[in-house]
Amino acid sequence: MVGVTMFACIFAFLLHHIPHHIERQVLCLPKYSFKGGVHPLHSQHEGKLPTRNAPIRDFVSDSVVIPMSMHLGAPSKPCVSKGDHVKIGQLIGEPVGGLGLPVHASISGEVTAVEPRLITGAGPVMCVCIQNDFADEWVDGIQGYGNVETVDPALIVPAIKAAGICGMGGASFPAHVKLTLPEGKTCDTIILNGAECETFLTADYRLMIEEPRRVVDGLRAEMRALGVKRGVIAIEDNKMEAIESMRKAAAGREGVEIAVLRTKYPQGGEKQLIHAVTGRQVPSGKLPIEVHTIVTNVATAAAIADAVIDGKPLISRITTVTGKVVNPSNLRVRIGTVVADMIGECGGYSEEAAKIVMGGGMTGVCTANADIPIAKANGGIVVYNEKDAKSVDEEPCIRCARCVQACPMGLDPYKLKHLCDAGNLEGAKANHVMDCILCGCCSYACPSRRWLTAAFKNTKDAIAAAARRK
Amino acid sequence: MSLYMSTAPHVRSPQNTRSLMGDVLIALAPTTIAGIYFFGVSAAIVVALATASAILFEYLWQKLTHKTIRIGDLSAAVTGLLVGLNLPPTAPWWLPIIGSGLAIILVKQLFGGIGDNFVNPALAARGILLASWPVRMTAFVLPTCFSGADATTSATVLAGYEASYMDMFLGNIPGCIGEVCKAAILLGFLYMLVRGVITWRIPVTFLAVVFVFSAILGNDPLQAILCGGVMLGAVFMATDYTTSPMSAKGQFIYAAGCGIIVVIIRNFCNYPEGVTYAILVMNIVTPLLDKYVKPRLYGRLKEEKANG
Amino acid sequence: MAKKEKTVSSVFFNGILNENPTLRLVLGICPTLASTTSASNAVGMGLAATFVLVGSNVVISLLRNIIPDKIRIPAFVVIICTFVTLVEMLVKAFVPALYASLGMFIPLIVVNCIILARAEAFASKNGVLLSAADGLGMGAGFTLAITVIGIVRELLGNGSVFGLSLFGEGFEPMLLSIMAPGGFLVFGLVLGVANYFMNKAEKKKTEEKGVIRA
Amino acid sequence: MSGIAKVLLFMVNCVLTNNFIFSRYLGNCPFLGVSNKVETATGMGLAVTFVMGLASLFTYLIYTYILVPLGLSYLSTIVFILVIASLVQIVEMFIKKSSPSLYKALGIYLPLITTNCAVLGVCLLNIGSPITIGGEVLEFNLLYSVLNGIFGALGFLLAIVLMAGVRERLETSKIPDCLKGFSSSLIIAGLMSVAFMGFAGLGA
Repeated sequence: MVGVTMFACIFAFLLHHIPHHIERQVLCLPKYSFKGGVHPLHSQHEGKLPTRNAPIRDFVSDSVVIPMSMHLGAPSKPCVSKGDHVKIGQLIGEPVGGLGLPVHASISGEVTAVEPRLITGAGPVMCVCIQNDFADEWVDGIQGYGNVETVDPALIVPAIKAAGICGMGGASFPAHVKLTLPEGKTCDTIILNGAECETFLTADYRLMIEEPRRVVDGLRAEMRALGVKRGVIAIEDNKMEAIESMRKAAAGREGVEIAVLRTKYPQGGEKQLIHAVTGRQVPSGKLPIEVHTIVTNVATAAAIADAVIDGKPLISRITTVTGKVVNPSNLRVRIGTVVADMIGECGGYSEEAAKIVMGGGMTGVCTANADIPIAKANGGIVVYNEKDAKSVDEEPCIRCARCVQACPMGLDPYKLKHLCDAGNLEGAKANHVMDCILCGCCSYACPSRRWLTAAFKNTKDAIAAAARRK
Repeated sequence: MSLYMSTAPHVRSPQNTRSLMGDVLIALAPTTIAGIYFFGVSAAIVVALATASAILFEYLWQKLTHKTIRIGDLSAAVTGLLVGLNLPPTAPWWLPIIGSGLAIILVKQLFGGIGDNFVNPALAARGILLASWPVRMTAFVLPTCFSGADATTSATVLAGYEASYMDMFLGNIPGCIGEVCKAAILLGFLYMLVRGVITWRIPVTFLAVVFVFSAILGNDPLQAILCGGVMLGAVFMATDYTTSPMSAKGQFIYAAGCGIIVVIIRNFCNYPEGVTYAILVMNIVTPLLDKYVKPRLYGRLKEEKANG
Repeated sequence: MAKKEKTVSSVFFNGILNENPTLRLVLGICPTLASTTSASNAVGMGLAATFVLVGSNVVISLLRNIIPDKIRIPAFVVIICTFVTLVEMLVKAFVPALYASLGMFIPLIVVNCIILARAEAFASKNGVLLSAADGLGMGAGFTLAITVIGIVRELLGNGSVFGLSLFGEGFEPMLLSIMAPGGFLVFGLVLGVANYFMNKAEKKKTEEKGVIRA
Repeated sequence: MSGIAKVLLFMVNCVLTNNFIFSRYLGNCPFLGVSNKVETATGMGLAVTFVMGLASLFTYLIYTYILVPLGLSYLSTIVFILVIASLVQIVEMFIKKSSPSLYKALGIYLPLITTNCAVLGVCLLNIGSPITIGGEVLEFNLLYSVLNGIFGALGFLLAIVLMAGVRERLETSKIPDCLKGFSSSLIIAGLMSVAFMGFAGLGA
């Protein structure tokens, strides 16, 4: 009798603590997914709890610092100077080169400086600083096409370009370039990335719940621009509210469907997403268009809808501010808002900040201070305390194979790490280091706390630099 | 305000080497307790000596060679405990000490310490002990269960002792301290599965192959997996991270190889039991499996087909 | 640095210490493993190999100007083989117990790399006296090294040295030591210990040199 | 026991139980010297297999039909080594002419084989004492001599490839300085030999 009770207790305890990998295997129906991956911060609901139910809140700061380089491509050329008065939506940076994008004023007021400033992950970049006059005056001539279903498809991409839209999920690739098919390529599916698999971030989630129509309109605009018949909005299965909301908004829209993805990081990685939704694999070193697919973020789609319907340029975005702040929130901020102002809006630090990361826990970039501005692709700010920020010492690899099982690209991270540490660029290349998507799964999973992703990033940079020198 | 700067990722899994090894120790607890229950104080002494000396050897080696002292990662404790569980309860005091010494110094530290040994330390030590002191290593007795009775020498099930399936499952049979109680081993297996310490692949494949291959050769398949050290080996030894393959496919091949060799040794070789040697042989094959059996690379399907 | 003048004694001690064929050059692994199951076997193998080494070195040194360069290797092999056959017959006739325990490893002295290596590297380039000293030194180095290994293995595996029991009745020998794996393990460990001391000595030497230069 | 079963048992015995490296101490120089990389180890192993098969064939024929009738069996060592040396030469020339690609793969290993004691060893074993297979005493005849050569060499191939795999894996390990090189290789070989002891009695 005692034995039976003991067993029952043990089983009850175990059941209570069933980890995700078994739960997924045993309890879940098959859903769209990919091989590998991890469940970061699973026991803490991916760190999303504090902001999951925080509605989007508008925040307009006293001043903004608008970098001229917020997209992949040559920095734009400032076309205003100190002392000028600008209105919202006014062009302040002209596009340069093939991947160039225009930059617009996000508030109205006086230009206080045009000078180099530090921004996330890069050295000083030319920035236009504007002091807000709170007149909230839009520039003249803002004119949209009213409806995405009736607009002439040929006008859509130029409108997107004029609005200065780049990928808002983090990659910051100019959207109009993505939506221009290269010679001889065809596209049959556009996927909207609403997976938001990154830890801590809930900006896309709130967007899909509160403004689903913008997202669907954006998708339709993209589909019509390219004449694509199938549009898929892909959302992870832990975001049921968003799925419901998007389903409602998509009802009756031509060719739009919702794909429910298994919750797993990096489900929102472009290559993983394409594989999960279409079953196709993007060949190594190629772009998604190779497999007739284009992936854009849901926030990008919403911005596209604004550009096409109202003719509004990209001047604001939704950003999650969370971690050790008093009041974690999802803020709709103007592009160029300074991090410190946003943290202030969220009630300030709740503990002494030891690390501020732009982006989520898996791929975010550290900042040296809180005086840097929000760019078009920054979806989150996470503040860490001393305990969580402290970097840990590497221990010897115990060959537990967790990195191999976690790698969504099918690489051998443990082996690559040895090669990278030895500075063997050729060996690393031969073991496909260039295929690494720097998702961080291996580093996350490693029980010896080895800096795998960091080593791969350095090696990839070194190989790319060597290739440029040639 | 001075901020830490580091590259992504900024969050790490709660599992670390110490927690994993700690979980293995917890998973081994039922097995150890069952062994002590069946074989009495002498078994407790063997297990304690093996564990303590393994930790001591690791500490001394790292101290003498001026290396970081890593006994805190508990891997030495796991190795020592496994050495102890793989000994017969009648082992004299020096046998577990020599075993742990060989496991820690010869097999593990001489190749660079944790993660660098290419065969399972506990098993290699057992293999050496078995070859060196064959009589001592096979001096098995019937369980006494603290009844106060004198231990009666007996052969194991594989060497002719008759026992019911229930006795074999619960552990009421002669054998090594840790291998007799299958119920306890399965409990430990379940715990490790739930805690995500190991996957099911190696143990399940190992046991399934032994079951099927034994049946093909006309042995009693249920007895084949319930007697000897197969279950202890499949759950706790073959799953050793450092010496088992990395990829899922490699793990299946490795486990199947272990199973086949166990049955071959039991049926055709001099030794009545071959789990130790089977796992050691497959440990040696592991580097080749890691080299040639790899996970499929994303996005390289077409290219490989075109080239191949 | 100018090369030191070769003398008979320097050549002899070179074979024992700096270029010990077993512990420094790691040649002739098979006979080392096979003959070290006991100290006396090791001495027997060592003496047999020394005999062949000295004999072949002397003869090759004598004939070094006669043998054409192109066929020198086959010629060396034939000379070595002659001595090996001689040793084989001698051992068979006078020490049958040793012959039984070493078995085919006596004829296999032919392919012991030490002997061919010394013929090629030393005897074919030096005079008779030096070659004899080299053979003797190399042989002594080989014999010493394998005797040490033999003593360790016999001590562990049988509790005795040269057949003399050391630990008495209570000692339970570690049988593995005189089995096949034991050979590899003990040889590897002895080699490691030798390396440890040699590395230490070399480090000291270079440090001293550094002091002098400074 | 049927002939085929006996041959099969003999093969398994040659490869696993009486492995040249792990239980006979033959061929250790190339085993330790040419086992840095799996690819080169495979090349060496294949070259040895080729030569050992041929050498077993020729030396057995010469011994049985020339040396024994003439009463010259005491010359076996010298005759065998000459046969092996010339065989290696001929094989080298033959491969060079007939298959340049094979020569490229095996060429560099061939000269080394002359001093591989496994080759001379197998020839001496073939004229030596009988062995037990499947409970029956077996005198070496032509078939078993050649099989002994080929499968003994395949055992060598297995050992050297496994060794190379382990050594490649240990390249990044933190082996103490004084054990680097031959010393650690010997300890690896020792532990591998322990593992192979499990096959003791297989086929006997």
